[in-house]
Amino acid sequence: MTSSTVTSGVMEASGLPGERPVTPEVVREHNLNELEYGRIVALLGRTPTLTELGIFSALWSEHCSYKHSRTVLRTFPTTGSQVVQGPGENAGVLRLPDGWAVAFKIESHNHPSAVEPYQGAATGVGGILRDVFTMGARPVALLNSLRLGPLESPRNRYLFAGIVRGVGDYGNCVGVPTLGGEVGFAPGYTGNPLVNAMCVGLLKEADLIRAAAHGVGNVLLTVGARTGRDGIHGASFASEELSEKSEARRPQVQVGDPFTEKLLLEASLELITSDLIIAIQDMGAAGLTSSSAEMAARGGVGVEIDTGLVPTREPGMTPYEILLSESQERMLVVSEPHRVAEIQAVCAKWELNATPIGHVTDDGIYRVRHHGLVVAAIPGQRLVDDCPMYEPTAREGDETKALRAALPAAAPKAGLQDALPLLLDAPNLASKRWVYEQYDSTVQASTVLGPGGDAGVLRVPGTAFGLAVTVDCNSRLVALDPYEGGKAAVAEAARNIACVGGRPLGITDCLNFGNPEKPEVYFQFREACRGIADACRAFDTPVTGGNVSFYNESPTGAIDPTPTVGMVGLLARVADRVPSPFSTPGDEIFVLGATRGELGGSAYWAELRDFTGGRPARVDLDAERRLQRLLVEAAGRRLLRSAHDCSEGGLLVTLAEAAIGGAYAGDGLGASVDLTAYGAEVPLDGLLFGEDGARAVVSAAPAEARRLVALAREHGVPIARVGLVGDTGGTLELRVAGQTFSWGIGALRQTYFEAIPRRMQHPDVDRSAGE
Amino acid sequence: MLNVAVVRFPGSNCDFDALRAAELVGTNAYFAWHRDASLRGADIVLLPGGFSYGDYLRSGAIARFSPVMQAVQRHAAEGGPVLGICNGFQILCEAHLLPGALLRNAGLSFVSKPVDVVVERTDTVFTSAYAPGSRLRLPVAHGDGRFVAAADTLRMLEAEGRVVLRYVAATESSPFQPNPNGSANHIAGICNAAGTVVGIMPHPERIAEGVLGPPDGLGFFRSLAAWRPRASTLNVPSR
Amino acid sequence: MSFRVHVRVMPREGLLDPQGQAVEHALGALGFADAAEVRVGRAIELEVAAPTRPEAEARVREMCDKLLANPVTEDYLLELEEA
Amino acid sequence: MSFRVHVRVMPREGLLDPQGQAVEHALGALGFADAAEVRVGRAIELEVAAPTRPEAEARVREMCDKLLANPVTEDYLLELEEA
Ligand SMILES: Nc1ncnc2c1ncn2[C@@H]1O[C@H](COP(=O)(O)OP(=O)(O)O)[C@@H](O)[C@H]1O
Ligand SMILES: [Mg+2]
Repeated sequence: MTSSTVTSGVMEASGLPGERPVTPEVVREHNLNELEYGRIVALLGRTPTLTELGIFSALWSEHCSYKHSRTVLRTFPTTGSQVVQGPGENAGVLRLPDGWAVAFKIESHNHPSAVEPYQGAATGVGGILRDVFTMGARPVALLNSLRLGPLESPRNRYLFAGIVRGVGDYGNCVGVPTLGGEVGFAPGYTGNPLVNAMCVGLLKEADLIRAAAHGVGNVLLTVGARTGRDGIHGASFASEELSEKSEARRPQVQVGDPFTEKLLLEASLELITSDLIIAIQDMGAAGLTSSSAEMAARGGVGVEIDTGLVPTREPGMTPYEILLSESQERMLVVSEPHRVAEIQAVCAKWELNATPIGHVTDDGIYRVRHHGLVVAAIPGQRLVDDCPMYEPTAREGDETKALRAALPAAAPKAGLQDALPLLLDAPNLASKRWVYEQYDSTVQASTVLGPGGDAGVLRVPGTAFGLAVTVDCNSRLVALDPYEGGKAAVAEAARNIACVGGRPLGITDCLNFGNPEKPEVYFQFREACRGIADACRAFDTPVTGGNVSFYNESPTGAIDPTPTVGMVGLLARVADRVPSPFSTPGDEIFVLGATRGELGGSAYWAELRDFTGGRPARVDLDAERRLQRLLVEAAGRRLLRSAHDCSEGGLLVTLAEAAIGGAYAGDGLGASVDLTAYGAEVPLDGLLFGEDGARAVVSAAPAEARRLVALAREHGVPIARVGLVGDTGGTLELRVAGQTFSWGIGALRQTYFEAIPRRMQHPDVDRSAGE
Repeated sequence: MLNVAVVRFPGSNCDFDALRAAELVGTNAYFAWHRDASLRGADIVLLPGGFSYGDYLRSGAIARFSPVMQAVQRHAAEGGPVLGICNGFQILCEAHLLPGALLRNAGLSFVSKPVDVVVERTDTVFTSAYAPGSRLRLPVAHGDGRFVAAADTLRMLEAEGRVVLRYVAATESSPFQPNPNGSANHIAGICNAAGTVVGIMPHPERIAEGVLGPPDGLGFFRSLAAWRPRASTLNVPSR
Repeated sequence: MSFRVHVRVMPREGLLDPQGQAVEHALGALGFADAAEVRVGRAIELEVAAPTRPEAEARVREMCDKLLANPVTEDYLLELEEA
Repeated sequence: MSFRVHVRVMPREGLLDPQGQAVEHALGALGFADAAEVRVGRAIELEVAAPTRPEAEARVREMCDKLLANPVTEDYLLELEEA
């Protein structure tokens, strides 16, 4: 059998001459199991052609079908008066004042970044930008969440350097400021780094456009870069001509071209705001196939495209390759036929091609021709919807249970005096200035608070309000207790937003896990999602979209479960924003919230007692919500001069970070703090390093202190005055349990800001070592 | 009202920022497209930051040849003021409207942060609103900001007082490297002999409004708004 | 003995080379329509000490594989001359 | 006739070449202490159509002078082969 021409009316399709026949082996190579393949044959009433098999394998992949996650994702709260667009589109959209709306989304690019850190990370940023501007929104902020193996390994340093450079170069060139992010290091990410990129865009609600094809006879156009053979995963069997030698040379790596992206951005927004098009979608994962099939399914129509019309970078590309290519910087657009010339004119202005490649049909069939020959004909809705869904067994691993019940065995490496500098030198806690200095954070001239604080804040020109953005996840907590860890990720994000004065509005999530077919991984996934859902309900921050990344495993095992939460918040008046470092000598320092001294899963145990275990603090959602409301109201009344939430590292690290000052302050202010009364009943290590939630360290002008205390009481938030902000170049002085500690601010700053650069002095040295 | 043309190349990304800052000080600011042969009667030209033509090959190398740059060359030759910011500075050097070149930062990484600069020359079209010796804190964001020039060119620039901005440490005791990119003589910006063409690496347009922080950059725009063309050229379209 | 080595590190065939495209486009606009297939890579020059030419070459290949070229996205070419 | 041209654009001698220094340092750290005088520039490959070799070379020189190299900071070198 060299080709399969099957007669079944509208669903007739034939293979290309000479292409590989569809055998059980070929089916397996496409990652389709027997159940799935059986369903395909039943649905078509015949054997699929090779092209069709490629299409199914793409759309029924985990990435496109969410087959292992959909049942769990359905439990997320997704509605609320602020929601304009929930999950299901390229990005979620929330309502803002004055007719404005915010579109935002997060996505992973983990595997490509493991193979080629620079291009992998860069194209990750490119993809998420497109997801946002296809909604008609202008990207105004980027964030990124990174996870790597420890920096002691040269390979990890190489990956870290390449990833950061890739993230930076792409966003810098397109001209979107990076306003925040996070970086974490743990052994589980060696060989499997995580790169999650988030984009936030602004639009007028009236300009929102959705990616649904309509109107029989309307035209499909590709816009942007030509299609090459990039990133056609597992496509080795697609073409018989392919020799082993050429296979070895075939680049699997997608190369990003941020310059073309910038043109695509401007052209797309111009097409959308001038009402020239009906729908637009980025050709992301699984390229043309998924964009065309999903747009058709959303509109409940059929489409017919001819891959022979798609502009390619190389001659002789097969329909299989054209459909599955993941070449970057491409869009699929639907328009009325009489608009095509105008669309082409707009694109030409931006130096881009727009090429008609097909049209909308009324028979509901997803039909692909190649120079006329029908190579695929599949019922469109079923192609998108009929992938089997799985709900694997979930069982908590015994190891996790044991770890949670355990206590550290080793004595602390250092006493309290040395513990603080040791913690500030730990890459997980140290300043990430080395990272965010490589990202343009001020382009667009709207950055009110850049990276380095609790959340980024931007103004919207012509309005009074502002947006706060953050991305957070403490994977150590999720690993030890997925449910509480999921809650904690949302709580920390909301706390960060509230600290700068923003009211949390909604989230997007990037769920990075191992192989879901392993019961202990699926347990982590299900429980973390339950935690996220409960927290989002409590805070009224619906989930507007997100991304699932499974199979993050390397020979040494699965990654720590990492459900990253990206959150957007609203400041009614952007001028009320609150920075995180202390700002004025003589201000009074307060701790908001109660401390029980929960050391389970703490950085202190990990860094000073070599122990990653214990039971993480239970997240008190009610206390978190009260704290958030207090912070937002206090900011609005201008009662706060600084606010910094307590998270990894605990109270002492939070105090130290506030005292150290911002990344570009000449010097920090220091502080003198007395915790004798505040923590009388709590063991010293728990008081200083416990990671209880629902806490923040704030400072206020002495004249405002009384009002702040009263407001905290009103909100039912414990408040304790613990000290005074010091003078430039001073010390951090701490009195507690009858002892006095003192640290020079200059030395703490040095430790905190130089920890990562010191380790990254020669980052590019060896890309292979330690593999 | 002064006409201020903000040139947009494909890949410009500080175009809106420059336009907004120019509008803020009450000028009639508008975009000129890279394919335009005319500046539509511009009194002043701004070349904004970004990655013109992707900054492929060398920053500014391709932009220099765009049609609009022929018009900018004429405008400059006739004594018309031009301010190049970041990528605009790189383009001015490539176009030989300013001497020297901007090479990859000495640290080899893109650098985005606030820097402290001192205004050394205040009789240019773009710095007249500052007091001599003013210290400003302005953001930089660039990968290619290391100013280099032949030794005699550098000497000439210094001798003629053509260094407009120079990186300095915030305080005498500041632990920070004042120079973010390894520029020769800590040069952050220079001008032509007449003080009409100015190129700077920092971004004053990003810090020209109080809501974003102390508006140290506003003076560049106040200066240009206060500039008056010679009577003979006032409101005579250049082409 | 000492050798002067020229290494050319070029983007792999089939891989998108946006820089090459931009340069080709710019050359065309400048009236150099006779230039085609432009690709842009890195040129690295170095001196290496080795007893023989083959040993020098082997040594530089090792440098390329380990550091100078990225095997996932780049190919390289060597030229040696006695210094 | 068609020629395949290799252009090497290198930083002017005497000019600080931080990239070359970084590579040299990295090579040293990897145990390649035998590498010295490392400099990093750009390699450009293109095809040019011209009736004769000298004409092709003249044409590419023009491209270099105008666009491919910056005379303030860079020197270039050509190699042509018949394509
Ligand atoms: N990858 C990154 N990209 C941009 N900014 C980052 C990155 N990592 C950290 N930052 C900045 O540093 C700040 C502090 O980081 P972190 O200590 O993780 O914050 P928090 O614990 O408040 O979430 C972040 O809020 C962010 O502004
Ligand atoms: Mg925080």
